[in-house]
Amino acid sequence: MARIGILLCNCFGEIGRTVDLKSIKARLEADPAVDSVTIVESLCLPGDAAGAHSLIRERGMGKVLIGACSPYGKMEFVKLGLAKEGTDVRTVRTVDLREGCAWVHGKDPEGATHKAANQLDMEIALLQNMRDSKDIGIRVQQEALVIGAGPAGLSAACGLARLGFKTHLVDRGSAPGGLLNVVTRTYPTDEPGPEKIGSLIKETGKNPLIRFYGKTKVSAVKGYAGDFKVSLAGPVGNTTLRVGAVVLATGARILFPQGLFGYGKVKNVITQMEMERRFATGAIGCKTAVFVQCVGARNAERPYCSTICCPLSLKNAMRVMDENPGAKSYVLHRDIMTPGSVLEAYYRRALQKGVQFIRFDADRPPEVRGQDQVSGVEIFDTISGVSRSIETDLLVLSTPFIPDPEATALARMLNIPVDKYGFYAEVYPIHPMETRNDGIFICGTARWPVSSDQAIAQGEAAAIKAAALMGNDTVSALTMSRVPGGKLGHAFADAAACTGCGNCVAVCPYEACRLQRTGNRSVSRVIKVRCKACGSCVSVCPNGAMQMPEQNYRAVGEMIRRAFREVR
Amino acid sequence: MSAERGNVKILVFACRWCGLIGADAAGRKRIELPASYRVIPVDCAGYVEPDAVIRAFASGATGVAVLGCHVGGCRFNDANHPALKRLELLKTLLDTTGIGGNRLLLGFGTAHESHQYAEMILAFHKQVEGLPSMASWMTSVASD
Amino acid sequence: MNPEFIRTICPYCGTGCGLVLKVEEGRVAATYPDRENPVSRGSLCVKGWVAHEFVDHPERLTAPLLRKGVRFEEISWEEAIALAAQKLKDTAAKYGPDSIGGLSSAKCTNEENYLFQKLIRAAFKTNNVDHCARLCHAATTVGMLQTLGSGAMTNSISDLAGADCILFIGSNAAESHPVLMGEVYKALDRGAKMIVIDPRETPVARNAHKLLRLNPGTDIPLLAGMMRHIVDKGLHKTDFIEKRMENFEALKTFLQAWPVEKAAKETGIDEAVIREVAETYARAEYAAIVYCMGITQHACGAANVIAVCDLAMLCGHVGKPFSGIYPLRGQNNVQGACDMGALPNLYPGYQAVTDPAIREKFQKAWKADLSDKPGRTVTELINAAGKDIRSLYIMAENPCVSDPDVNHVMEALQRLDFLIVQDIFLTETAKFAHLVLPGACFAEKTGTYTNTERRFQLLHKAVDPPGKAMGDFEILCLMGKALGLAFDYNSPAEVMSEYAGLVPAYAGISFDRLERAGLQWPCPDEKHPGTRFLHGEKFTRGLGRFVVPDYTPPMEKPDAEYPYYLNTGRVFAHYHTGTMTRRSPFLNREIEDPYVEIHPDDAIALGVGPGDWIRVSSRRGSIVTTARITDRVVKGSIFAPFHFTEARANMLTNPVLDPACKTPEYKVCAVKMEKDHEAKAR
Amino acid sequence: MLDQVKQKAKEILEKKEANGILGLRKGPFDVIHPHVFTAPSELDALVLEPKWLFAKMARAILREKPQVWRLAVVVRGCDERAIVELTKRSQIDRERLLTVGYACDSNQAKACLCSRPYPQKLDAGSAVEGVDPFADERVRAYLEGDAGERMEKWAAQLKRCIKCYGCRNSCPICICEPCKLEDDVWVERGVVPAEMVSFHLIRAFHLSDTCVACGACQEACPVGIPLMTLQLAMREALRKDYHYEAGLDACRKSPVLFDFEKEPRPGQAVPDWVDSMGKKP
Repeated sequence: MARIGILLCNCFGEIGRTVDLKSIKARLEADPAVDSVTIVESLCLPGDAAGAHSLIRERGMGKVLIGACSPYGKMEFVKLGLAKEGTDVRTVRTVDLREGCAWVHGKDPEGATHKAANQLDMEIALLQNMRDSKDIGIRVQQEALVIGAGPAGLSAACGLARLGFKTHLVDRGSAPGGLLNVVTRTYPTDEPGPEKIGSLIKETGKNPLIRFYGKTKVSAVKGYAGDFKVSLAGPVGNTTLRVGAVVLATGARILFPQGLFGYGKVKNVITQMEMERRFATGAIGCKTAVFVQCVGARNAERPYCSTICCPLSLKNAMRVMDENPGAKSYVLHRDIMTPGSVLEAYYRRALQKGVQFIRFDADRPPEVRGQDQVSGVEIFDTISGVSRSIETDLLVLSTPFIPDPEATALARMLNIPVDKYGFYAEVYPIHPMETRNDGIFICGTARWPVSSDQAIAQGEAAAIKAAALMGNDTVSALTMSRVPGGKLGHAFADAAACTGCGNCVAVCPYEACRLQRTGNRSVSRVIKVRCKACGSCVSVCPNGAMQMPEQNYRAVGEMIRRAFREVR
Repeated sequence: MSAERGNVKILVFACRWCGLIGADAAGRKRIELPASYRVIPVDCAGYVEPDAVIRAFASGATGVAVLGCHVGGCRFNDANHPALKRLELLKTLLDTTGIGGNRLLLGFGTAHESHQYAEMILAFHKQVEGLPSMASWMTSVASD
Repeated sequence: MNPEFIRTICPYCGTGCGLVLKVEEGRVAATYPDRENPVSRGSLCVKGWVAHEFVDHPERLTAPLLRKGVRFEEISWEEAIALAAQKLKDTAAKYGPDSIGGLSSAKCTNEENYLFQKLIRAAFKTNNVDHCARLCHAATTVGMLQTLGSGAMTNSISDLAGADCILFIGSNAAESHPVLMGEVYKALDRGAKMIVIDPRETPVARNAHKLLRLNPGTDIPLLAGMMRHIVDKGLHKTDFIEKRMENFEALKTFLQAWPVEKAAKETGIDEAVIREVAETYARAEYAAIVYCMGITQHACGAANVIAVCDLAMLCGHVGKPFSGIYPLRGQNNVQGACDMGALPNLYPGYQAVTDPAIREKFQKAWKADLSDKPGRTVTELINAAGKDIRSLYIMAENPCVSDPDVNHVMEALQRLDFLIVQDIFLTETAKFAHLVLPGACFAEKTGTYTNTERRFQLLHKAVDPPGKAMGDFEILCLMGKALGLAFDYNSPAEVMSEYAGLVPAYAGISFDRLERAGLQWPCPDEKHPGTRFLHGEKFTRGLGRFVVPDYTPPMEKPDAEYPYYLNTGRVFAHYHTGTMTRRSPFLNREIEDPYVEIHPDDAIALGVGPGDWIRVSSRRGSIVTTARITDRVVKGSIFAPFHFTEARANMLTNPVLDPACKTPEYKVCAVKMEKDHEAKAR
Repeated sequence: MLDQVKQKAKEILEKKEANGILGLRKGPFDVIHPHVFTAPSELDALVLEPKWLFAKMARAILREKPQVWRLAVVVRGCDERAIVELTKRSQIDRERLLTVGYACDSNQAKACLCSRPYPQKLDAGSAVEGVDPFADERVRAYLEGDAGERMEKWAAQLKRCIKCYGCRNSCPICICEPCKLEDDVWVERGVVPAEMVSFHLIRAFHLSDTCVACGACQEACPVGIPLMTLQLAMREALRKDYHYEAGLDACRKSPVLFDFEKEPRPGQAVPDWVDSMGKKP
């Protein structure tokens, strides 16, 4: 067995001042498993790495143990240095002698020394027993699937296509465009919706790498990052694809305010979408338009702000005034949400244009007058503190985005979590486009209500992420991890020992364990790509059949035994 | 019945996303702690096998601490939930046998700051100090 | 095809636990505890649980083997039997009957033992038949015959549960008779006091209220001191002594020589403790003494036993339930082998060969002319091998591992004209044989074992012996016929009825009464329910007799050259010479390597760490073994299990014999140790 | 009751619902042993006593028989629960196994301190009231009182262990091969009493969420260690925290295998941080 070389860093006395490195050197060299112990002044200065590497090579150290500062100190850096020099850092382990011993036990040199010796001794046991996980490479399919052809989906698809990946764009509607198809004018530029994404739609038509599937739904997704097997059900029948990455741009629905503010009973009480359709069919004649914000939003049931309704109302309020000279627009709001310089300027423009803003309280909402036809609203203005009554012949309700049940069902199929409202949840704030399930990316309103511009931006972001995955034609299972420096390894089930109890299958947070029937019994199998090396399966395996080779139970057991022993 | 005083041996399983960071920070701040504990870094509290905790007690540890992330904040998609459940069940067993669940410290999301880590170790050290000796459970130790 | 389930008895220690063997396609697939067995009541020790593992071991002997130079050749049974008979006849003719010797076996059934001793005695007119009881409980037989009149355990195992005070002397029952400890713990849970006298802190000792770690071989001083204190305090049962005992004065005078102070000095145990223990034992209403090899395997073993008996009788703790004296039999049928007269001085049922009337009875029954002079014991047979003893017939014994100073044994065996070994494996002893006869193991025979509480228990044949191997019963019948004896028995049951007719104490015992619960002898007639405890109305010898134990200190004491005491014994996972357990994967994994227990201080002095290989040597030999560092042995003495053929503790032991019973002093000898560096490479 | 069982078994064989009935049989020399009855005529030899758990044996039989072969097992409450646990661990294919359940009498229940002395599917006899183990003073003696004393009490018991592995061998649920108790990483080999902390706690904890409280371990223990008492508190904790009891529902796996979303603690909020010493961060 490869013998272990040990480097002890004195850190210019920071360690040696408290920890008696010489006595530790003497003690450790008595261990037959140890090749040599070398005390150095530093490891992190220019040239140190080269020195250490040449030492390692000339002594022919099979495995290297470094006693220096904590992993959060310079160690990662030192390892990088060694790697550059050509040392195989997978067999290099480090022990924290500075933060963990010298500094935290500064007043107890003896205790610190004993602890340091034990910690090194434990790590020796680990090095002796550690095995390497067999890594596997997955052929990455050089095609991508984008679900949803709204602004986000379109930009994702185009983004991928521009990067040279064949992209399958699926939508349940017959044509691409999504909600923007019905928006004749978009804020803040007032350019018509279809035009805004027109270029993207054109591109999807032109670019041979993009294939659009209209009136099509995803019926099944199997496999894992780099190699998903997707089945589509569409007018042309069922298709199956193999793709490397999946981008979810399934969008959202807009709340239907049934029963609110007389909607459905009283004529001319409409939603923003109906408003857009009216614009589309031509100008709408009305003397006064009253917009009510936050209908069914920012309440107990839906505490969130849908972010687009305020600009939307500004836009339509101004448009009413443009198209009907002399007409008035009122926006009844709880707070006007126009973040960013552009939207704030847009708000000022509306003010100058004479759009009137009246703030009301959630517990004193406006009341609608009129039996079959809306005639006006009563509203208590919280700013002036007086009740006002406004004559109007059009009442527009701003309702929020809500998750699309179909999208939520899709999430369940793909084993990705949704937040408490039903929008797709990112795996971690610092990985906004990624999901728990590697190779599946999210963007647009499906993950959070956003404006079309943001949706487009996110679509491109998702495209880049997907491209990064598909960038190389094989990916190693070991790098399939968000853990910096790759994951520890991946779990390995010893088929001979496995009793097939299924504990690992139940506990695995990534559905990486599967029970496989072999003859008259079933044994566990690990899908290496999915495994993130959290070790849950190891700790529930009743007889140690499931192991993490890099830190297997023999190693841990021996570490525990050595934790407090007198190092002879 | 003698107490563990002077025989405190604490084995710390520290999740590298939480406990280990705390340990590191405590060191940087030069907080002085009793040198009565040893640390085994793990990638996730979910990796800590109850059997390993038991093995630690069998090998002479008088206290075991498992330091993991917030229950909601596991880097491994809530792998620390079942870990917590298991270890709490183990506490029950330790209590049954009189060894005492209070020899097993569970710190999930409570040791990622230097002072928190220091407080934890210190308080646990004191707590273990006061516990009755486990000598009678050690097969290798003579009883009389 | 459904498996069969066969009830039988465990082949290991003398407790006699009940097994149920699961038999599938003619092989024993598993062992279950027998819930109906009155002794073990559905539990077993680790050896019992895997008792089936060695049965179909590939190394089992499957055909008679004849030595050709250095190798063995398979021969037919006809040849083998004819040859064996011829060789023995020749030897007898050439050197006289007493040049033949036989070692019977405590592993074989009562019937086989009866046949074996009958064969030797009737065919050759010699009493040179003995077995390994000589190495364990001969001292008991001798000692207890003098004091009580019977060498058997006075009470039943179940009685232990009712005792108020249990005194263990030199017994590590927790490892060598594990299941029996259950009864002891029942007593403890009832509040009984448990006192252990042992130099070593054995697993038994760890459960004791008091542990007396006396200097090796100083049992008599300790017991004397206790008795002295009891008499001084007037705690002895006067009425009992008057009514049932004799020779009390002699004991009293003897005790004058042993004031407690002196005892304390000799034994190294605190006076107060001796006094306390003595009183606890004397004051208890029911008190039992459990003893084992720690008492018997000494140069003064018989005297030790006598001292134990004296103590028990002094306090009247004999002849009633829940009390008495428990010499724990080591082998599953060592009791039976003694009962069946596999002893050089006794016929079946402890009837002296020197008694003309008795010899007359046996001559008539066996239609043969029998020798009147006691034969040689195991140790004497071996010593005389190649000299007065020219041919030896060994049935299922392994002196090359079990006897003291095995180097000497091996030389002796090589000097023999003809050596027949009958066994189930090619044991260390069999390797020296001229003729090897393949016998059968416990699972392959019908018959009876008698456990340590005198209980006849029934074995049922579960499977056939491997290959051409044959049941020892059948082999003996063939041998008998070949030697011109009327050995035409159809079944062991017939043999039993024969000896039941010759021994009054077994008169009422027959196979059909033994199913399930068995019977404890004495059982004088068919109606008799068996005897739970002996010496109830009167002692077997009439009056109980106080005998004066004469104390001889250990023959070999540590000195400058050999500074450590060596103590030998058993471990829980292995059994005797390891013939069976070392071939049982489960047990052998539990303890793979030989080891000695060394005190931490000594270890440091020697620079030896746990698991290091060390060389242990005595004046007789040396072994290489591993070190276990533990404070269960006292500083200056070490403990070595004797199961390991690669490191036979009996290479070291001292062959000095107790003059009275010829039992060797296994428990004490002087050794030295050094770290073994070349062995480290292994 | 015996006749009811025989009747039911007979029907099963005649209706060909199963190819064999696993039960106890009074064999030659009155040895009572497990037996697979394949012909109704055999069933006269069927007996119910003594208590014998078949779960493990049923598993072995089903494994060696062809897939089409079906087995019916004569079970008491604990045995049925054991079978459920093995089914959960995909050791037994429930499609191929049916049970003939019969109730234990009150004496048996008392002897086992059994809280459910009857199977859920009761075919013979009438269920009797269960026993509350915690009411028994022999149990309470080991669960109540000062921790230090309790530690000594248990030590005194476990010190008696002769490492016969009987507790494991007789457990209807221990099926691991190899077993951690034989592995020197976990339990030092070759010493008695068996390493007390590791041997007994590992054994006990492996059964924490699986033990069906049949008491087989305790019955097999030669030195009378109250092994079942070790499990009771953990069983109770699971019942309290998660309304979970081993051996009742083959479709519900142990709650300790899942996060708080899938297996919440009814009536208890999920803590966002944990400090078992009770101090806030």
